[in-house]
Order: sequence, then C-alpha cells, then structure tokens
Amino acid sequence: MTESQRHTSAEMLAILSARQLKDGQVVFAGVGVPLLAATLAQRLHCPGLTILFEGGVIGAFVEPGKLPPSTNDQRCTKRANMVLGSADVLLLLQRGYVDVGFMGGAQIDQYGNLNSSYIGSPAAPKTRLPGTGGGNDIASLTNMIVAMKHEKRRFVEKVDFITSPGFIRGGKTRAESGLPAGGMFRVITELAVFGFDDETRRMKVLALNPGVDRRQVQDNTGFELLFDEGLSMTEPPTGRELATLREIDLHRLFTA
Amino acid sequence: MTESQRHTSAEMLAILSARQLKDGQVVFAGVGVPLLAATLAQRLHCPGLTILFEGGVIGAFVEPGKLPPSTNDQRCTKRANMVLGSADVLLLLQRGYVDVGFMGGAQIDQYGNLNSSYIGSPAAPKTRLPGTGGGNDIASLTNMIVAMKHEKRRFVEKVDFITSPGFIRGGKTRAESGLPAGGMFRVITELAVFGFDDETRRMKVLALNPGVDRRQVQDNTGFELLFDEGLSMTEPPTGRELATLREIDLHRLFTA
Amino acid sequence: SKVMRHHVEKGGKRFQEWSHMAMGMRFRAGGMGVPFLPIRSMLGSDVLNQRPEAKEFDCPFTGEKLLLVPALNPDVALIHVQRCDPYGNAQIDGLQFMDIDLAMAADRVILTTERIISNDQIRRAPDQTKIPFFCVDAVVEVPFGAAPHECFGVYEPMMPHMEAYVAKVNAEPVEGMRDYLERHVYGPKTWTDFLSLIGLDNLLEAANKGRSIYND
Amino acid sequence: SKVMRHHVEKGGKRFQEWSHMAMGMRFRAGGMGVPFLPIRSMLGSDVLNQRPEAKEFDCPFTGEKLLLVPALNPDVALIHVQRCDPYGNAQIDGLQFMDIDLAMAADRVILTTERIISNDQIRRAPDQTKIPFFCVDAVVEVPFGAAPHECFGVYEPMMPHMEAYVAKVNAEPVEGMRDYLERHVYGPKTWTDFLSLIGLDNLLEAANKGRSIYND
Repeated sequence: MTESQRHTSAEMLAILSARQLKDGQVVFAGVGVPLLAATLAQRLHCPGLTILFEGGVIGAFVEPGKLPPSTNDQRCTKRANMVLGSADVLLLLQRGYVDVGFMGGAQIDQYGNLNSSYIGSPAAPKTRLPGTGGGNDIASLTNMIVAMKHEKRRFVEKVDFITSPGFIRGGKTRAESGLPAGGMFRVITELAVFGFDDETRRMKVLALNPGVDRRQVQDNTGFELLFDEGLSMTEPPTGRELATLREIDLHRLFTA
Repeated sequence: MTESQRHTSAEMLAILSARQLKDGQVVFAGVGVPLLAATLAQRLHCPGLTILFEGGVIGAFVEPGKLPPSTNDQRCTKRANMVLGSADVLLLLQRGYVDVGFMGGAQIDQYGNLNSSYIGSPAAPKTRLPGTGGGNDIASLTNMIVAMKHEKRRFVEKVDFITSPGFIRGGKTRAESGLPAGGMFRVITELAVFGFDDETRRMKVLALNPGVDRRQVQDNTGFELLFDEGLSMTEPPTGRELATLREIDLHRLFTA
Repeated sequence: SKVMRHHVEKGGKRFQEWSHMAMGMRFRAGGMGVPFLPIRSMLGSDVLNQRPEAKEFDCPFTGEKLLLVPALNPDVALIHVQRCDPYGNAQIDGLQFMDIDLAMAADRVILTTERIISNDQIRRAPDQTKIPFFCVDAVVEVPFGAAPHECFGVYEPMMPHMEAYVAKVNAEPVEGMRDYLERHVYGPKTWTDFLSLIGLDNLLEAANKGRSIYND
Repeated sequence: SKVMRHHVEKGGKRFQEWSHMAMGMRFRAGGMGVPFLPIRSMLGSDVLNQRPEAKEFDCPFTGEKLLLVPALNPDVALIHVQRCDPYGNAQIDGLQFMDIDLAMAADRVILTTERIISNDQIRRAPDQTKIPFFCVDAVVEVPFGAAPHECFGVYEPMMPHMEAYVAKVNAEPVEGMRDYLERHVYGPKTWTDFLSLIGLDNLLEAANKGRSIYND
C-alpha cells in the first residue's frame, strides 16, 4: 500500500458509497459522507449524477474545498439547476423522480430499519437523537444507501424506534404498511457492503472490505448475518479516488 | 336627464355593480361587465380594491381603453401585484382571502343558483352553454355578485342545471351540501338590485332601478319575488360614473 | 365555442365538465404522487352530479363534508415555455396557468420553447427554473410556438387571425373547422409556412404588443 | 441540538416529531384551506406510532394505504424576506423552505425584510412576488434581520458567532442558553446593539460571502 492509499474509515465509507452510484441517477443526499460520496461519484464515473438536497436544491455542484455546513445553506444552491421549496423537493420522492436516497445512520437492524430518534423508550429515553427530519420521507419513498460506522451497538436485532423504515419486520411487511416503493438497497460500513435478501429481507453481506473476514463482521454485529453466495472482496480505494476525495474535502470536515 | 346621462343597459349594470363594492375588498372578477365594474369602482370610491383574475393575477390595474380580451391574457398582468398559477389563485378563495366573487350569469333561479352549462337535460341538451370554468369554485367559496340581463327565461323557478351553487334549495341546504362559506349576495339587472332572504334564502328585491316599478320586475321574472320592507329606488348613474366608465371601455367592447 | 357546443348538442362525443380548481387539484395530485386531493367546491352542484369519479367524503378531522378529486396523470403534456436548456430545465415568465403541475403529473413531457439556452444560463439563476429536466422527455425550439395565441412578454395574440378563425368556426362548426385544419394545420409543410399564413405584419404587431409588458 | 436533547431526556417538555414532508403538507393543507392532505410517508414507522393526530386511511380510489395529516394554521408566522413593499407584497430569492406555505397558512403574518421597496417596484415584476400583501399583517425593515444565520444572496451565516453559540449551549444546555439569551437577546436595547455584539468584521465577512452567490 503506497502512502497515498492509506485512508481513514470515513474516506473508505465515502469511496465505497460513491461506487454504488450510477451515471444519470437522481440522488437525494444528506450532509456529511453522503454529500461527499455523491460529489465524488460526480467527479469520477457519474458526470451526469443529479444531486438533490432537502433544503430545496436540484442538480447541486459542490465546489471542491467549499463544502456547505448543511444542506440548507445558500452555498448548496450555487450553480444548481433549480431551487425550490423544501416540501416540494421531498414531493419529488413521492412522485417517483428520485432513484436513490443516501444518508448516514445511527442505529440499524436486521431488516434495515433506521433509528435516529431515541435510545431507550420514547416516553423516557436514555438518549435523544436528532430525529427524522426528511429521513423518514426519503427512506419511505425511494431506494436507500446508508453509510455508517460498524459497531455492535449500532447493528442491532431490532431498533429501539423505527425512525426511517427499511423492510419493517421483513418479508412483505414494508409494502403491507403502505410503502410499496423503495426500501433499503445498500449499507456501507468500514467492514463490508451489505444488501438485503429478496425474500426474507434480512441483511446480507455482499462484499467484505479489504483485509476484513466474515467473523470480524459477524462479531461486530448484534444479529445473525446472511452471507451472499457470491461473497466478494471489495477493491481497495484507488489513488485517484483518494486524491479526488481529498480535493473535495480539502479541510477534512467529514473525513478526518 | 342630460345628454351625458343617457346610457345603455350594460352601462347601468356596470355602474350599479360598481356601487356594491367597498374599498379594501379583494374581488375575484370575470371578464366583461364584472371586470369593467371592478375597474370602475377602483377609479371612483375604491382606490384600494384588489382585483383577482382566474388566469392567475392579484391586484390587477386595467388601463383605460386597453381592456383585455379575456382574463387569461398577459395584458391582465401589467402592473399587477402578483402573478401566480391559475389553480393557486382559486385556492385563495378556499383559504378565505377573497371578499367578493363577481361574474355574469345566463340563467338564475329563486335561490340564486346559476346555470351556465345546459338548457334542457345534460344527456340531450337543447343548448350547450360555456360550462363552469372557475365559476363553480368562486360561487362555492365566497360571497357572489352577479350582473345579468333580466328576462323571464333567465329568471326561472329552478335552473335546468346548477353550475354555480347559490343557496341550492334554500334554507340551510347550502351549508348542508358542504358549502359553509359564501353564497349569493347581490344580483344586479337593468330592472333592479336583488338580495336574498336571511331565512328562506329566496330572492328579494332590495331596490328598483330608476323608472322601474314592482310589477315590471315581477312580470319579467319566472317565479314569485319577495320585496324588501325598506324597498328603495336606486339613484340614476351620475355624470362622473358614466364618464369614467366610458373612458375605461373606450372602444365599447362590453357596454355597447 | 360554437364547435364544442355543436358536438355536445349533437351528442356522441365524450367530454367531462369539472370546475377549474378541481382540474387544477387533479393535476396537482398527479404531480404530488398521491391518488387524490380534497377540495371544498363542486359540492351541492349538478357539475358534481355528473361526475361519479369524484367522491364526497366526511372529514375524519373536522366532520366537514369535502370532495375528493382523483389524480390525473396525462400520458403526454405539451408545454410551451419562453426558454429552456437542452436537458429541459425550463424558465417560465409571467402567467404559468397549470403548466408546472402538468409537467410534474404527466408521464411524458414535450417542451416547445421560444429559445434553447445553455445549461450554464439556467445555473446562473436556479431560482428561476420552474420545470426540472428530469420531468422532460423532449425539447423543441419553436419561435412563435404559441401562435396564433400569445407567449408572455414575447408576443400577444395575433388578433386578426384569431378573429377570422372564430368567425369561420362559429359560422360553420364542422366544415369551418375542417377547412381551418386543412388550410392551416395539415397544409403547411413547415412551422414557417404556418406563420407565413398568419402573415408577417400580424406577427410583428403581436411581438410589438407582447414586449409592451416591459414598457413602462 | 444538545439543548433539545437535554430537555427531551429530562422530560416534562412538550414536543412532537413529524417527518419534514408531513410538516410541509400540514402547512400546505392550512394554506390551501383544507383540513388535511394525504401523504405516503411515515407509514410503518414509530414516528407515526407516536402521532395519533395523523390518520391511516384506505384510498377510496386505489385501495392503497395512505396517511392523512391534519392542516396546521399557526397563530402567527414570522418570516424574513429580501424585500417587500409597505403592504407586504414580498419577493424571496433562492431558498424559500416552507415560507410561502407558512404565510398562506398562518392567521397572522409578520414580515421582517432586509429592505422595504415601493409598491411600484413590486408591480414591475409581478411574477417575482412570492407572498401577496393580504396575507401580511405587519412589515418591519430589519437589515441583517436573519443574523446570526444567513439571508440568501445577502449574507452567509456569521460562523464565529454561530460556533461560539454552539460550543456554549453544547457545554451547558440550560445555563449556556440562559446566558446567551441574557447577553444577546434580552440585553441589547436595539437590533444594532445585537449586531454590534456579533461584530462588524463578522458581518462584513458574512455579507461578502453572501454576495458571492452571484459572483461567477
């Protein structure tokens, strides 16, 4: 491994996430790693990627070294294709114009449900997390990619609170709840890339990150994982990926 | 009567209609006499009258001699306060921002219901009229002033088809139909000014036009009219009213 | 119009009568991705009696009577705009009627535009974009594309042509319309040929009046 | 924020959690004059389980499961705009968030504005008006009125002040907030006094960055 290919786990998340995106897609991105990954993809293999921000922006182009502090700031709108109301940009999800929703996660379960509201019971929570914002809408209405830290307390059998629905209780329960479209598509961590079984909708390891083995992933997960038959090993970040990412996050806001 | 005070019946309608408006009101006006009357009121006693057009205009100022051919033309927007979508301007009625709706009428009944759809049965009509447009919305959602020709075949006991609801079958039937707000406020013809009884919601003569008597109004009406206890005689058009009106409709588009 | 009137009175043609707001809310529901919207008009009228597609509904929050109107998603919407880029990001000046809801609701959108501008121009004023490119399937540059009617700020209606058309179809709703279509729609080989039939003086006069919206 | 977190964990404070789109549709319903709007999110989640105010609903048109969210009409809305006339006709540049729905929904609206302009200026570009005057009850001219946050095209957030605030309330959610309010909100006698506490260099830097949106 050359000097330039050493990387932080946040950089790993951003790069593996960027690889999941395809040119021409319309992507709803949150601040932090998602914004970074979408911008990275745009500069590498997806020049025609359209990035949407919850603040009300379509077709954002983030300038390298000038990452916005949130996706609600005017800096997100510069050289965008369109600026619109923040409810209206969410309605694009409901109408079906968005291919991918892309966000971070605090706690996830085996069916891809995300908790960003409470640790403990809502009535008397141990910890209050930031809450849904538009996360529930995005997860309810489109295909999701989530990038998050891999820890046993974050990968739990059942989340304390479903803020943003994945496949609810598995099987067809998502559709039966009134969510016929979308669902959890990929989870990216510093250990592996995950998908979900087509039938049971349980989390499944699709590819291990470089230098990671099955046991390491399972040991850091609070429920029994499925492993894909064609389980593969992810290619390490390339020099070009790292260099481009570092140019975008020049001041190491999200990748330190 | 001086030379300048001779007038056509369309001029009479416009002037008597204008007198019904109060300064500061927000008025939804259709093309023709309503537009003319609202503009006349604006130039006389209502400098702060706000005129709305169905095309999507708030605060229109029509230039004398340059009446628009319809309320959907760009000419209606010049020096307006706001231009917006045509569904959005109608939603202002539903939210309750509009004081008065003002339109013409083809056929009206004793409860102030308007027909602008069919003479005869809808399945096999004798005559097809222009249809509702936004008329149904305006009549459903605000207080209406209607200016129309007074003929027996136009003032009928029961309209062939309720396009724009007045008080439906009288009494509380309007509110019971799901229309708690608004209702027919005034009808203006070349013979008289009409209101509606507070209880029965039947049409009632409030004031006779100059030179018109009770019998003449009743003889030209296809149902039995109520006459207000305080029945008055309308003041004839003033020289100023007529002069201003003729300046506005310079080419006699609507007042010939 | 007399043409519509003729066909309704003669029978055998399909048409529906909805209030303007109901139509607006049907397109808006379609554009929002919901199957209906609630409204407070059409209730109590015969317009509603003729429209079994709409449903009266007792509000579970307030107990009020409301009308639910079903979403309308056109197969194709044809929309004329002042300017858009080659991807379909469109700016619309002035009156927009129901065009934005239509663009969001339709399964396919074809934009005609007075002028194709660069994506760079769009990106200089993103808050002036009214239709985003991913709604749009095709863009066609057609100067005077709304003739013989108007395009806000560019030209007013070509009144002599409009009046001749109205006189013709009012006199003979079927034959007059057929003749107009033959002569002005099927006949011309190009858009310029159609505009030539309207006449250059007519076009210039309309353009002059159209620009007058900015002249004060 | 840590302040919110502190109060939720400690208990005894009222708050509600809705998705952004649900809140947007609640204000929009309020602005449209209907008692609810249908949406397709929040279903199946615990966010919905905590919100009995919303009602699950089987669509009478499609049979789909939907959520009806109730209209929200604030008693008062406070909205900051780039410019408006003395009647309240307001232009908003760039990001508008839910401001327009809020203005339509609220029973009373107070506008603060960077600049009061003449009604004549409004009437020169009526398609740039975003809030009509009849929604508005009061207009107050307050330059830098969104400080210490941003106003699109005029100034970016005053970051040193924002960061000092965040550090303070994160360290001590209750005492830090009380101290900030005393010092920066209750203390200053005028808006200019408040801006002085932020500091001229901070304001100028923010204004410089704010204008950069037009600098390319």
